[in-house]
Amino acid sequence: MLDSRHRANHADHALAAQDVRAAVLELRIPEPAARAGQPVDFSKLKLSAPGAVRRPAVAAVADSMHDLAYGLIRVLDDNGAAIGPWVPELPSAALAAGLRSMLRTRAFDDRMYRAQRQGKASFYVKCTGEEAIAVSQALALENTDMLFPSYRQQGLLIARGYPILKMMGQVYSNTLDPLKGRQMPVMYSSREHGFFSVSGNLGTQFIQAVGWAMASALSGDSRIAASWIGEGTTAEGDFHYALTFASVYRAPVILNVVNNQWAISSFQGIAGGEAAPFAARGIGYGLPALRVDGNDFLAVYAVTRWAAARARANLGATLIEHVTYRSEGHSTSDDPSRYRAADEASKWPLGDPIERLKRHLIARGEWSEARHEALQNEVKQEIRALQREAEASGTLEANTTHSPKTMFEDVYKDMDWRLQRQRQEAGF
Amino acid sequence: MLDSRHRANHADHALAAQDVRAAVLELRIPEPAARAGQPVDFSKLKLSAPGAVRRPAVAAVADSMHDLAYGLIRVLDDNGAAIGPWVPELPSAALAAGLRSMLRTRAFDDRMYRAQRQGKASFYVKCTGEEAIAVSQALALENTDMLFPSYRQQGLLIARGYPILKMMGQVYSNTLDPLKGRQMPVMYSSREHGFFSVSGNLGTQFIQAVGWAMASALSGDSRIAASWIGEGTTAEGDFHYALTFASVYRAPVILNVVNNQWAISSFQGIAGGEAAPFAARGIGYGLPALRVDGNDFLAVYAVTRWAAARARANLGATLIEHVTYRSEGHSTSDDPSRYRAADEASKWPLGDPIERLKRHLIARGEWSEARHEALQNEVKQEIRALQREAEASGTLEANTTHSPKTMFEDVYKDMDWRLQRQRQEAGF
Amino acid sequence: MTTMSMIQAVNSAMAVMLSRDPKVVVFGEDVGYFGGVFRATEGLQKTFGKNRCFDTPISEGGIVGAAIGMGAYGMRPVVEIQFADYIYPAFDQLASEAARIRYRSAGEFTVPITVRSPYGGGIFGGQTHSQSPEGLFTHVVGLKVVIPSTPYDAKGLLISSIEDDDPVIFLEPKRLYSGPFEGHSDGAVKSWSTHPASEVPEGHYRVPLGQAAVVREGAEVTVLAYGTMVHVALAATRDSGMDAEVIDLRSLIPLDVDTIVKSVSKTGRCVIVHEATRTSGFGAELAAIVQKHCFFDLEAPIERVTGWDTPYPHAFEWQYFPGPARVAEAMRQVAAG
Amino acid sequence: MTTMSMIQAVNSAMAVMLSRDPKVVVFGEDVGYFGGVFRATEGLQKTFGKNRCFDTPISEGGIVGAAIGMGAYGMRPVVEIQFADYIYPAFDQLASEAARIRYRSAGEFTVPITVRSPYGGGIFGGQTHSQSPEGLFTHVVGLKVVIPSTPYDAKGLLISSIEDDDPVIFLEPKRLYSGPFEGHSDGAVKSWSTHPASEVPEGHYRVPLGQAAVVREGAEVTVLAYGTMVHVALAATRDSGMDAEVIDLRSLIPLDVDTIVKSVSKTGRCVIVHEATRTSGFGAELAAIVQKHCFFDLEAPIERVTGWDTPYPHAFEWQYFPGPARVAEAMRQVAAG
Ligand SMILES: Cc1ncc(C[n+]2csc(CCOP(=O)(O)OP(=O)(O)O)c2C)c(N)n1
Ligand SMILES: Cc1ncc(C[n+]2csc(CCOP(=O)(O)OP(=O)(O)O)c2C)c(N)n1
Ligand SMILES: [Mg+2]
Ligand SMILES: [Mg+2]
Repeated sequence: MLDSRHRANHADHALAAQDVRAAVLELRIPEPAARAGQPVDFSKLKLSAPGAVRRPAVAAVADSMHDLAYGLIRVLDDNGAAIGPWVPELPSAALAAGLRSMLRTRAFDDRMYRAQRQGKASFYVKCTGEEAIAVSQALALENTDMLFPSYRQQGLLIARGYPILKMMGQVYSNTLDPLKGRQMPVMYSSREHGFFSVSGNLGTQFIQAVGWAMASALSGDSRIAASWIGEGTTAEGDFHYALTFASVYRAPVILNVVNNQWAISSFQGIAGGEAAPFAARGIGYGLPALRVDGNDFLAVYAVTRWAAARARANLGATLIEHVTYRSEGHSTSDDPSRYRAADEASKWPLGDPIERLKRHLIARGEWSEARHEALQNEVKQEIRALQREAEASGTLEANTTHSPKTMFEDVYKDMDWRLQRQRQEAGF
Repeated sequence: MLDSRHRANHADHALAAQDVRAAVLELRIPEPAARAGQPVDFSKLKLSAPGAVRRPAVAAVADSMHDLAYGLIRVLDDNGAAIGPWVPELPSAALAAGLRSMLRTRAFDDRMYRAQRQGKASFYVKCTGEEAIAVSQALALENTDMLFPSYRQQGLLIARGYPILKMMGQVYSNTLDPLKGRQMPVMYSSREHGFFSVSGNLGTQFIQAVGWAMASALSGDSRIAASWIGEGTTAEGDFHYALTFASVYRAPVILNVVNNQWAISSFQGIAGGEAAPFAARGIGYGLPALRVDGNDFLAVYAVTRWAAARARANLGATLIEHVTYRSEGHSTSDDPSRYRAADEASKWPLGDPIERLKRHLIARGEWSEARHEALQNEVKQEIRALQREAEASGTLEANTTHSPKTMFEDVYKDMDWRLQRQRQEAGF
Repeated sequence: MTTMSMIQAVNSAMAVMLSRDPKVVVFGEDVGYFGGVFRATEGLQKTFGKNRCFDTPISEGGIVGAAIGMGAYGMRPVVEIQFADYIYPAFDQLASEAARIRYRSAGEFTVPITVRSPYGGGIFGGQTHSQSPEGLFTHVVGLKVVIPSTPYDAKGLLISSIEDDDPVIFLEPKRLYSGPFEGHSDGAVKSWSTHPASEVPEGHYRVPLGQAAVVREGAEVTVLAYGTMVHVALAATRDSGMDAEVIDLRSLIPLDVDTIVKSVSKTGRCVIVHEATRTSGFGAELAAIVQKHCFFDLEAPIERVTGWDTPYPHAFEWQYFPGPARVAEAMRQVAAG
Repeated sequence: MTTMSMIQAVNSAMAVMLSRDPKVVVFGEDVGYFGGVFRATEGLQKTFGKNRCFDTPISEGGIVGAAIGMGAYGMRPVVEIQFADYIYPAFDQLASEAARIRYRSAGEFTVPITVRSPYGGGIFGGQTHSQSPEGLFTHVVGLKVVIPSTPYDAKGLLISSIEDDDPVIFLEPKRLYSGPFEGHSDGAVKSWSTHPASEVPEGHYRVPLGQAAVVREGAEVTVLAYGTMVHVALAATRDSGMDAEVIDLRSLIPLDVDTIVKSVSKTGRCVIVHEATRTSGFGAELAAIVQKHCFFDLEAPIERVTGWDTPYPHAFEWQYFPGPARVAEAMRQVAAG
């Protein structure tokens, strides 16, 4: 574990005098270690060895654990063994369920991506390489806890058992779409599954989750909230609002920053990830701040349970930075080969979350390559069958949507005269 | 110096098990230690002894000095002696000039406050008890450095030699008002004095200052920027934007948070000052973060020189929290006896900045009570004379303002047809 | 029935709703212990406890964002933005979120929040304590916009707003908090006590959203107004001696188009009055609607009397404020046209 | 002269200004190395260096706030907001600061910034990638609002905006980036190459702000439009066979009121077209102005053809979009009225 606070002041020699000044000022504009065509370089990425980071008591004061924002909580080692203080108690059945959900998520992403490429949907966003975060956290939380996700947490819905058919309906904007064709693909919503309507505006859900958690606490409820944003999105005001309100009111909420290294074409340094890890943002608000290996299913589970226990015990919010990697393009509108080294994904030092959980299960003696392959095939078949079923209800291209009449509904609870007349004008 | 990170995890015993949960959640709503009618209690205020906080080298890495966000940099002890590593090199003449500026600021505030009470101005804001911050920082910076203040930094203008007569003209909105009656009192602006137009909207200037500093660096200039906001204002998005941009681009800017304990009726805990000091916000962005005794003229000077040297050496921004106390009401529209203990100001443990600098100068053998009284009287006479002169050009009541015709100017560089016709319509 | 000023009526509406509905919660800057800089929430924390009425950080975006989350939980937050001029940091949460969540979730999640804020000039607040931003919010589909002009309406409309299942921007004319200001800047300050609409029931009642009030019937010209300008329009009517029909819109969205059209069809002449800057203010929408629906009845161009297209200047408050003289002049012009 | 698409013209304007004026600097989300998600800044970083064109954090409020500070320093920042739908977090910095600083400092400080942003629908972007927020900004005094409809105008207007000493909101119709889209959703995508206004000088030139263009002269009805809707209006004219006078406003603030009034006085009929939601859109202001200035010439009520008062629905893009059929229908109605 590297705690940068304990590093020597290695730059001290440079400027001891009080008033040394540069002849001219210069602006520093951050650059990633590698651009397209350059050799991959992850040497700046701060890692800790699996098992190396300590686990404070759930009720420890936030100011006693600043080091955790700079370390990296990891449980799985390279051989698939679970080691160290953060090893969670998780029965193999639960792990197997998690593995299945991750595989379903990945298979679903693959099919929808292809569908978009075939013109059947307008847009799609994969979460490839980041499946452990959503799936493991869904498992670590109660099903009644409320989730305020970004567009890259489809794994939450899948792990909570939301029908993939409906997700496909949403992607295709067809008659199966519960959102009646109103939203772009991937902007799911399910009140029943405690999954808040995904916004196309980055960051807004972070403070909303805090508000929800405040309401739960005000109501003497026992449910907590969780929210997810990308590392790029931390630069929005909503991030600051969320941390401030969460700190002031000790709101029962888990605030997750998914640091997948990229925000479209901008590397995490453009969001301020070079000067300090995103987890460290929590320190200044007096919040516990954990930095975790986001590709380590067990580590993600363990920190989430820890944070949830804290929240449920009226000890307030936790900020969690999940260190992961966006293996694919930002979305179907993106081509990452324009701005980053082509082999970055394959050289990502924290591996693939599915591979790593598989290896762990095998090491545990509960799984095998053969069973894994069988499961993978089963899941692919399932998703393919669902896709056929979904497409029978239409695709964007085939244009079998709800009646355009519905376009005028739900602007308000009741349609006002404007909308009524406009609907007439529109001829529906 | 108390570094809370090194405190024992005293709450650890409470919840060792992973999943302890409260039967019901509760929301915590912060309360100040004392309200009106209750005994003053500053026991929660974290102080360090004068001279106790270390002084890192100007070029030390930010992550090597997190402790400075939790300590309190102080130079002057109770006897007026200057002690410890932060004692600045400041000739007595400079200190005397500082003392004079503080006295002028206070006298000016007193006269304008009374003028408002007499109906001669619509509004006024005093900075009583906080004079050291603006005046000392003005002294510590170059006159060419650019200032982005809030409404409580009139001391900057006074210390830079801006004519108090003009300030009065602005307060009275009379013909002396350089802002042509357009702005409420105290919203000064002086390009010539490097003092940016004060906004009535809290916080906006913080990121603007960063932008100015970025421009200076982009231009290969040597001038740096500084900005001030109140602790209450740190909850705005602009605070976060400023810290983010300052960190990412290593902008040459000094970001000051004036923690005067109150934001109108809200104590600093409502802004999140209980869970962590405001200085600590800087840690998460990898910025040096200093907490300083804002009523200690020498300490404020020293930290400002330190931060300025850093900025000029292309080492980027510093966040400074000035711990002080708003001795009077928020503004002339406020009555603090409604919400806080009446004697809080007199019991403020860090004393009065003018008294403390006076004591230091006397201890240095450069000053005496008699000379102080004489100076005080001289300053009062000066301000009174200026006030008479200012009022000769009108007061709000007496309504001697610029022509209302000017109301239509400066909306754009050139008046468009709308404004021309509206001016006609208005009959000017 | 009791006599209330507008600020007391606003306070009473919140008190009534806090006691009737445990889901109602009130928060904002300085609204808790202190009771608000205009005293709108005075006594609420003491009566209902800190859990029902509390202070927030100075973070308008945070306040509205948190309220939206609470609304999704099932509460009915009533938040105060200290001055309407400070609502802009919350613009994204209002326009992109509050206004859109019902639609984008196909009704699964709703945002039953009320955002109260004092607006308008007349207190020498300069450009950052005097703005009238209602026009902006009327362009954001999904929001409702309500502006009362009397204590009675303020309470009844605020109760309706709090009970409404959609997000409501509730703008309070600060110049009317303590009396029915008619725009004569040199006149004595009137108090509400002698005004009939200061008779306010202590308990629960509603004034429905979307119903304008014809506050004066007349034949010569229709004057459309809301908030402070209703009183200015009445004063202008008196001062000019004209037989104007004065309509208090009360709610801008939803708009009572029928009452407007009926009146203008009758009078054939229309003056629109608001304090906001002219260009793209709500008066533009009213003019567009009136010219469309009453085209063949109109005998003169519709006139707008508004704040000038400049920021609200501190010292020239009364040269900026669209007072009775300007309104009367427009009425005469329209009647002659 | 060379042939440019609108996105190339926008790019060229920035390149010209970066090379002419060392004070010009370009920044925003993904605009640096990558060249912008719509490729508007492609190659600028490579040509002019990182100090002249760079990436920013995802923080629209921060971007505009920093630009204002740079403007106060003396630079001329040109910032990109990735989609106009994401401009709201910057609303406070735009409305309270950029728009006000010249006024409140009595001209001591100015904000010569240009905020570029793609707006409008037509790419199946749903409600958060399709909005047309221009109406909001036209209500904020102190801001200018410019919207081009051709490559030639885009470059000339953008250069004028960058050179302008006041803050300019420069909205780019994203549907026109690659071709003159006429609103026939099923037609083949046209390219700019055959359009006369794709002939664009490579160097510096200006199209002045505040001058509308009469893009088609006609006698039967005046159609006021801007951005994408100019092409839709022309298509509607062709489709309907009507002799319409089509006016491309080009800049909303300042507005070329003379050209508008002259035309409507001639035709006596007016249709206003925009993609933004109707209520309190800029069309309302146009209607208010036209009815006032052309009252005695108008022979039928002014019609507005606009986006519906709903969010932009993903799947019903073409039912929402005010296409040529709807515009033609309004033209016929107004002509018959
Ligand atoms: C307010 C706002 N600004 C900009 C965008 C455009 N945008 C969509 S995704 C994205 C990148 C987000 O990066 P990050 O937060 O790291 O999340 P990731 O995509 O990596 O999961 C941007 C800039 C937006 N949707 N909303
Ligand atoms: C955006 C915005 N919100 C609210 C206000 C109203 N307001 C003016 S001063 C103030 C308190 C500020 O407190 P603080 O930042 O601590 O500064 P201090 O007055 O103590 O110097 C408030 C809430 C405002 N001016 N701007
Ligand atoms: Mg990312
Ligand atoms: Mg304060």
